[in-house]
Order: sequence, then C-alpha cells, then structure tokens
Amino acid sequence: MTNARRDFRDEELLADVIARLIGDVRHIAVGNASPIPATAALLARERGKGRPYVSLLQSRKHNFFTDGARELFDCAGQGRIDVFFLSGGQIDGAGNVNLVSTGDYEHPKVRFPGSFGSAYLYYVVPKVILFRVEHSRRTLVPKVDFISAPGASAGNIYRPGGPIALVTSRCLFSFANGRFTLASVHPGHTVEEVIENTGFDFERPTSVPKTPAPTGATLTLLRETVAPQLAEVYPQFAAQVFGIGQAAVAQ
Amino acid sequence: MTNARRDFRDEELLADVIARLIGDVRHIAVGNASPIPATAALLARERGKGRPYVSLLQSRKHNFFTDGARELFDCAGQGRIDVFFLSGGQIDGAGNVNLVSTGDYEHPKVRFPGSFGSAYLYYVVPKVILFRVEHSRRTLVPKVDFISAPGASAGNIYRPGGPIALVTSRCLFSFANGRFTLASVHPGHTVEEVIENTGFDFERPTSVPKTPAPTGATLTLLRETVAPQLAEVYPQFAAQVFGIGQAAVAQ
Amino acid sequence: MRVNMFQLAKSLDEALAALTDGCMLVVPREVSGVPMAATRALIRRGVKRLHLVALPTSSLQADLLIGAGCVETLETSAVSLGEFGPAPRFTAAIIAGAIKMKDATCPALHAGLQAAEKGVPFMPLRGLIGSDVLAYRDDWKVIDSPFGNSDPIVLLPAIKPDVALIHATMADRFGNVWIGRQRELATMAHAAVKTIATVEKIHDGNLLDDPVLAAGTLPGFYVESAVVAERGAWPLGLPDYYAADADHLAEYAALAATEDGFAEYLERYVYDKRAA
Amino acid sequence: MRVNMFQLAKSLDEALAALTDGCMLVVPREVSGVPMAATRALIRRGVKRLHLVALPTSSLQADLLIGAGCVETLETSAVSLGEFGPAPRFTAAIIAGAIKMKDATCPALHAGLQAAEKGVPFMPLRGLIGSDVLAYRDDWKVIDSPFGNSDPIVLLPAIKPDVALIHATMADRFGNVWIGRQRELATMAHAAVKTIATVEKIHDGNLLDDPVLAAGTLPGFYVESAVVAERGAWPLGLPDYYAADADHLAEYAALAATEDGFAEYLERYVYDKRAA
Repeated sequence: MTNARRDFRDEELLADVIARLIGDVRHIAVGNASPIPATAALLARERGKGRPYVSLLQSRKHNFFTDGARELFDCAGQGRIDVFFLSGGQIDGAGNVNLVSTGDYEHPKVRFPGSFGSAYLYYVVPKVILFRVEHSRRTLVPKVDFISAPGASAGNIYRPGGPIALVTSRCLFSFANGRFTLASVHPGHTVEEVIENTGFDFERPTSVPKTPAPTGATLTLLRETVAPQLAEVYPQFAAQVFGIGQAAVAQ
Repeated sequence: MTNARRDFRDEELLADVIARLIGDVRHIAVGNASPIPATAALLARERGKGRPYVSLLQSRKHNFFTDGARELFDCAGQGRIDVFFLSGGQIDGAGNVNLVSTGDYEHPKVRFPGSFGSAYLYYVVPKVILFRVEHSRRTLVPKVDFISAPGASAGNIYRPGGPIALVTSRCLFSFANGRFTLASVHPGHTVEEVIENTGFDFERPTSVPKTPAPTGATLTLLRETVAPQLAEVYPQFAAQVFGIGQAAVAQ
Repeated sequence: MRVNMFQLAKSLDEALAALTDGCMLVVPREVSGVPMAATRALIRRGVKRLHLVALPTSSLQADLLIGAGCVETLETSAVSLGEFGPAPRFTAAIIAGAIKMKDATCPALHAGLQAAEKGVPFMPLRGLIGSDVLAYRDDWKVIDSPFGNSDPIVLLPAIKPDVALIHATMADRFGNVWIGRQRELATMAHAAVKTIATVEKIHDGNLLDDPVLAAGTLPGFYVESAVVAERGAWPLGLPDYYAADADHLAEYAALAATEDGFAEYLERYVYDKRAA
Repeated sequence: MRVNMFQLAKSLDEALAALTDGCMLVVPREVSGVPMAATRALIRRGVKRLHLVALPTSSLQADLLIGAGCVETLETSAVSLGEFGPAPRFTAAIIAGAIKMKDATCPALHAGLQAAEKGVPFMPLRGLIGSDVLAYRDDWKVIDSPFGNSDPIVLLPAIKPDVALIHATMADRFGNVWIGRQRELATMAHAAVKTIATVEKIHDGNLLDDPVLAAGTLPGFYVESAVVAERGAWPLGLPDYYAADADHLAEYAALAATEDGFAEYLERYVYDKRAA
C-alpha cells in the first residue's frame, strides 16, 4: 500500500465518507445496529452546528419520536426524513437489496432477519445510503435472490427516494440511473481489488480517485465531540473504536 | 290530562325512557350538548352498578379517551360503542336525519351547524337513539331536505348500526324495518296530539300504551346520585332540573 | 451535547409570519386548545382567502374568521356556539353564499389528516354511503373494496394543510410542545407543512428528557414557530387548565347576531390590542 | 362517584386465560416493553398454534416461542437478536419449514393494525411495488389509485388480533395502563379484541385523573386483564426504566444455537418457575 502512516481507523474513514454523502439536509434517521452511520450523522450535525436533526432510533436522547414505532415511517412518508441507511445480506448491481434469504424463498439456504422497513423507506427517503462493510462476491452479487426493496422503479411508481451511494470497507460507489459507479477507492485498497471482490458490474472512470483521508480537524471532532455522544447507544463500539468508557457518556 | 299530580319533571321521564332503551350494554357514548341522554346514561350505569362504561365527550371525569378527538370514531369503528344519541334539525319517517340545512343545499333557507359525526356513527353504532325534544311538523318531516345520515341502507352496505328509537317530548317511537312505530305516549299527551304534530307516517298498534312514569326509586337515584355527577358537565341543567349547585359536584 | 436549531418567536405576529393569505389552515375543535389570541392577531393583520379546515368542528374561532372576511373555503363537520346557540356569522355567510362550504363528517376529517400524516393519497372510511354529505363531495370516491364481495367503501383524499395552528399548555426552547391528550394536534402537525404553536408558558429544560412529559409532547422537529400567549385560548377554555368564559361567549352570541353588533365586537375585543 | 368494572388478575396465569391455542396474538417490538414473564408463562402452559404478529419486529420473544413450538404462523418484518446475532430458533424453523412465514415490512404491519383500529377493511401504503415482499403476499392487493393517473398503490388488509399482549410500567385498579411514548401499544389494544397487560407496579389512584399521566395512558376500557410482573420484560429492557440484560442475551444466543442448548435454556430459565 502506498499509504505512509495511517493516523485514523477504518471506522473513522467510513464515517467521514458517509458524512460527506449526507450533505446539507434537515433530518437524518439512523436505524438499529448502525454505529458507523450513527457516527457519520452525529459528525454531520457537529459540522452543521446543530443542523441536521439526527434521530438515532435506538437512543432515547437522540430520538425525537413520541408517536410510537410508526412515527419514523409516517415521518418519512411526509417527506421529513432526508437521509436513511440500509444494508443487505445481498446487494446487487441494480441497487436491489435482500434482507430475507438466499436460495429459493420457500426453501431458503440462508435466512436473514427480514426486510425491516426497507420495502418502504427505500422508496420515500430521498437519500438512502447503502452501507455494507463486508465487500465480497458473497454480499455484492449479480442479482439478489430476494428483492426486499428494488433499487429503481418504473416511472409511474411513486418514488421520491432511493439509493444514492454504497459504502463498503474497500470503496465508495455512487448510484444513478439504475447503476453503480466506482467513485473512490479507500486508502490502502485498489481498483483491481474492488473488481475482484465485486459480484456485479459497475461503471468506473478511467482514473479512479482515492477516498480522501479524514483531516485532523475531523478526527478531533470525531474523537472529542462525537464519540462521547455515541456512547449512550453504542457503548461497545465507542469503547472499541474511540476508547470511550461509560463514564464519559455526554448529557 | 288524566294524570292526577305529577311528582316528576319532563326531563326525568325522558331520561327514564332512554335508560330503558339502552338495555344491558358495555359502553355508551354521549356527544356534546345532550344533558338528557347524559342523565339517562348515568342512570343506566347506576342501575347496572358500574356497567356500562359511560363516555361523556364533554367531560374530563367521565371520559376515557386519551388518543385525541378521533378515538371516539375509531372506538365506534371497532364495535366498542354500543349506544349513541343523535338529533336532527329534521328527522323523517325513514329515519333520515338532517343536521345541515333546509331548502336547496346550494341556497339554503335555514342552516344548521353541520353533520358532526352522524354520517359515520349512525352506520356503526348498534343502538342509535334519536332524541329531539321539539315534536312538531317542523322537526318531524315527511322527507328531510338533506340527508346527513340515512335511516337505513342497502343490503350490501356495511352497516352494523342504525336507529332503534326516537324519543320526543310527546312520545316514544320504536324503529324497525325502515319505519317508526308509536311505542308509547308520555303521561299528559295523547295519540291524537302525536298524529297532529308528526309530519311523517308511522305505524301504531290499535291500543297505544302510556309511557310509564318514573318510579320513586328511579327519581331518588336521579336526584341523589345521578344529578351531582351531571353537574360537572351540565351545571346549568343540573341546577335547573335538579337544583344542584356547583358545590355539590361529585368526585 | 444537544444542539438547538429552534428559536422561540419574539412576538405573536412574528410567530404567525408563515401563515400567509390563501393558505390551507387547519385548526382544532373548540375544546382542544384553540389559538384565539393568534386568531385575533390574524384578523388584525387582515389575513385573506383562507381555506380553513376545522378538525373536526369549530365554534367561536371559525365564526370570527368568517365574520371578519378571512375565509374563502370552510371544510368542517359543524360550526356552532354550543349552548350559546348557532354560530351567527357562519350561518349568515352560508345563507348569503359568501363562503364555499365543504360539509364533512368528523371521522372523515380525521381520516383525511391521517392520510397526509401517513403519506398516502387517500384513506378509506365506512359509513357515508347514501348520505348527502357524500353526494355533495365530488372529491370523495367510492370503490368496491378488493377485499370484499360487492362491498362499496368511500376513499377520502389526503388533507395536507400548509399550516397547522394550535394552542397548548407549554413549549420548551427546543420547540417541543406539550399537547397532552389532545393527540389530534400531533396528527395536524404531522399532516401540515408547517406548525405554529401558541402556549401558556415556557418549560425550562427539554420536555423530551422526562419520559412522563415526553409521552404528551409534540416534537419540536414539526414546529415552525412557537410563542407565549397567556390565556391564549380565551374566551374558549384550555383542557385541564381553564374553562371557557361563558359570560363572554354569551356576549359574543348576542353581538354577532347582527353585522353591526359583530363589527362592534371586533372593535372592542379584536382591534383594540389591549384585549388580545 | 366513579364505579369500577375492572378487577386486577390474581396471577399471571389467570391474566393470560383469554389467550388460547390457535389465536392471533400481537406483540410489540423488542424495545417497546416486551412481556417476557408472560411469554415464559405461556411456554410453561404449552400454548400452541399461535399466529404471532410481531409489530413490527421481534427478538428473543419470537425466537423463544418458535423454539418452544408455540408458533404456527409468524407475521413480522424481522426477527434478530441485534448485536447478539441472528435469532437462532427463528432461523432454524424457517430453514426447516417448521413455521409458516408471512414476511412484511414495518410500516405495512403498522398500517394493518391501524386499519383494524379504524374499523376499515384495508389501509393503503406507498412503497412495496416491485419488491418480493409484495410478490409473496397474496393477501395484499394493488389498485390504481382513483385520485391519480396510472398511480398503482398497495392496499393492506386489516390485521385484527384476538389478543394484544403488552408489558408496561404501571396500571391502576381501573385497568388503565401507562404506556408512555410506546403508542403502538395503544394501536395494538385498539385493533385487538382483547388486551392483556403485565406491569411493573400498581399505581394508586386513577391514571386518568392526572392530565400529565393521562396523556400516556391506555384506557382500561380496552384492557381485558392486567397483573403485576416485576421486571416482566427481563431479559429485555423496559424503556426509561431498565436496560436489557446483555450477559443473559449473550448466554441465550450461545445456548439457542443448538436444539440441545435451547432445551437447556428452557429448562433453566423457563420451566424452572423461580426464574420467571
């Protein structure tokens, strides 16, 4: 690898990449078991000096909802959630995500937990960021075995939302017109490695940029300001990545 | 009049008539500005030793709803409200009620407040008791000018509910098969007077019973137990009919 | 660290800035905390051509706005002064054909707002079939339910107000508003593009920090502006906090019976800012 | 005088009497107050052939009931132990074809319950079209919205459970249950024929008498039975009151990975009544 000395962790890079994708929006919601997207959302809020609103669904502190479990979906249906994150047991080159099973649906080989809210949120949230750390031919497949939610829809289907990007441990893909394009390769990884480990076809420019490393200012913000907030919801993650103990949980 | 000496007020008689119509049910709801139906509902609850539930929509004390203004209608849609009361600027012989206007709808002669929940509750509450004190050819008409809610519906229309009776200052009509039948005439009134003052045709048996006067026990219950409860919601009514002052408001 | 995107408005007029001429405005029923101080401020400002949706009924508020010439279209299930009799300016405007009336029934309005809350184009509702309420609403559709066998049912289009205007007990500096059991206020806020709240007082701290208060709180996320208006529902009541002013309502009913009397009422209680 | 039709149940088993074999049972998601003590009691009683609706997801509760052979049909959006990994008994049962699975998506379950709450046969929902979630649900219909122009939309049938089973902080002797922000518990109770609640403690007095508590209260009118089960959500958490028992959940995940280990778990934590 051409990197000299890395002064950041993978999680910090990924959070920085995601925070840039978020852009200038009013409200980000982050679902369950998503510590890196949650880190990115809190980072975006710090950079925006309080904007956007961030709803961490597992948090009590960073959670504005008071109308029960359906409010997230109602809120998204109202157009009030600008960014959401989805993952998938399988993701294919058309942006379809599979959270259900592999093999035949009636006689599956592997069963995943289920579609959660994907079959709705993928359609109505303007910026859905796909996030899957494991970048392999097992996860990034030519065609998913079960479509929990499709990457694109016919013109007469109500669909103000959809995928804008896919972030993995190796690279960033952007998504437009029903296809992924390799947007940048993370420090320490190569285009060839991405091609080798990706099961679907994707576009790529003749010269693929390198994902910029997080700046010193970003790392300071992450470590000193974001990490303590994260510890309420993801204590193990905050401890492991940022060395934050429970005592440091911010008010 | 054949009555010797009356030891009860009209309101007490009407509340007693309505309480008998209510029968053995689980939940009565009483809408706004309905002091006599409210009296009847509370009387039924006293006789039932706590059954049925009574929801007085204007009350805080006698009101179980915590899901906002829609809960009454949701609750009725669930089949959880057994008895409700409706009135009408006009009521016709088919049980149609008009709460909107007389004359042409686009150029009305008289405008009433509006249909309230009638166009829904009349369909879904099993026992709707029509209540209109003024018994005249102005209120009880051959055909209403505007159907806020129809007395009956075609067989394929979802309609578990509808009218069971009409109570006026002069008499009690029962309602079945799309028509009213004179069930009893109140003490001090006559069949001829009812015919004279009713704008619609109705069935009547060869001998029309007299509405029984409230018993001494009923009057005691009304005056000593029901009236103080009523005073929270209908202080003027409770004072006027039962001589109950604000100080007597029950807990 | 919790950061704050919200700023309390400095005046009632500032709080009402987002409520513009010609907008669709949803207001709550007469017993749910009616923003009467805000209503008087709107009349003073001379707001025009409102499409007023009263969820699901109204009393003094609709009557005042209609009498003052602020309303072009009224969508509700009933307007009445209750024990003080008919709503005189509403009644007069209907008879004169001065406003466009969209007669509804209470649950249809709730369902229309809930459709907007859920981001769906319509909501089904039982009842209605065979009524003239349905007959005169060409924006309501009847379909044969695909889950039944010759089972007609009404579909009501979503009602998406530009502004929801509410009055409640308290707000905090994060824009959170405590609405208690008046949960239709939450549905209104969810359905509307913007929500403006007047409140009796400011709660120090964050209403969402206390689980008991949070249960009755509309999150600030939905609130465009909030401002203190003490006794802001007067002469109507605020549930659990103060009762309606019966003497004043009787005075209104008497004055508003004539156009001249109504003008006198406006002069005395609306245009004279001291009474606001 | 306020009279009382309600009686607190004398035991957990008595409270659960209305929950019979073969019924449709709705339970809340893993973070909303899951009646785990009640779930263990049901397994001890040997409840069978449940149509379990988890609104909209589940963790330990569904996995336990499935592993213990209580479930015939499962209708939910996901079952997972979250950070403790996949739900092993759920996964094994699906692979083995041992339960009938009705895969859904979260808002579709909310909408189905809301349809029952509103007494309508169906509820519309955006999204879904083009997904295999829709493709495998022959009870869901697609119509062309009569308010659009070639605008297909999904209609979901009402979900009307026989029983809603919930766990909450407190109930009073009138059957009122304080549910706080977990308002899906109210929707479940409204939609279900009968609601059974376990609670941490009894509130003296009437929850509806205090406007602040009332705002978070499910009225006793909807509640069939209620009983105290202290730490009744354990090893899951109760929002704002206690956290999930991470050590226990890790132990469960490890044991339930095999059938023998699961049997050992049942023996140790379910059939041994001391642990209930």
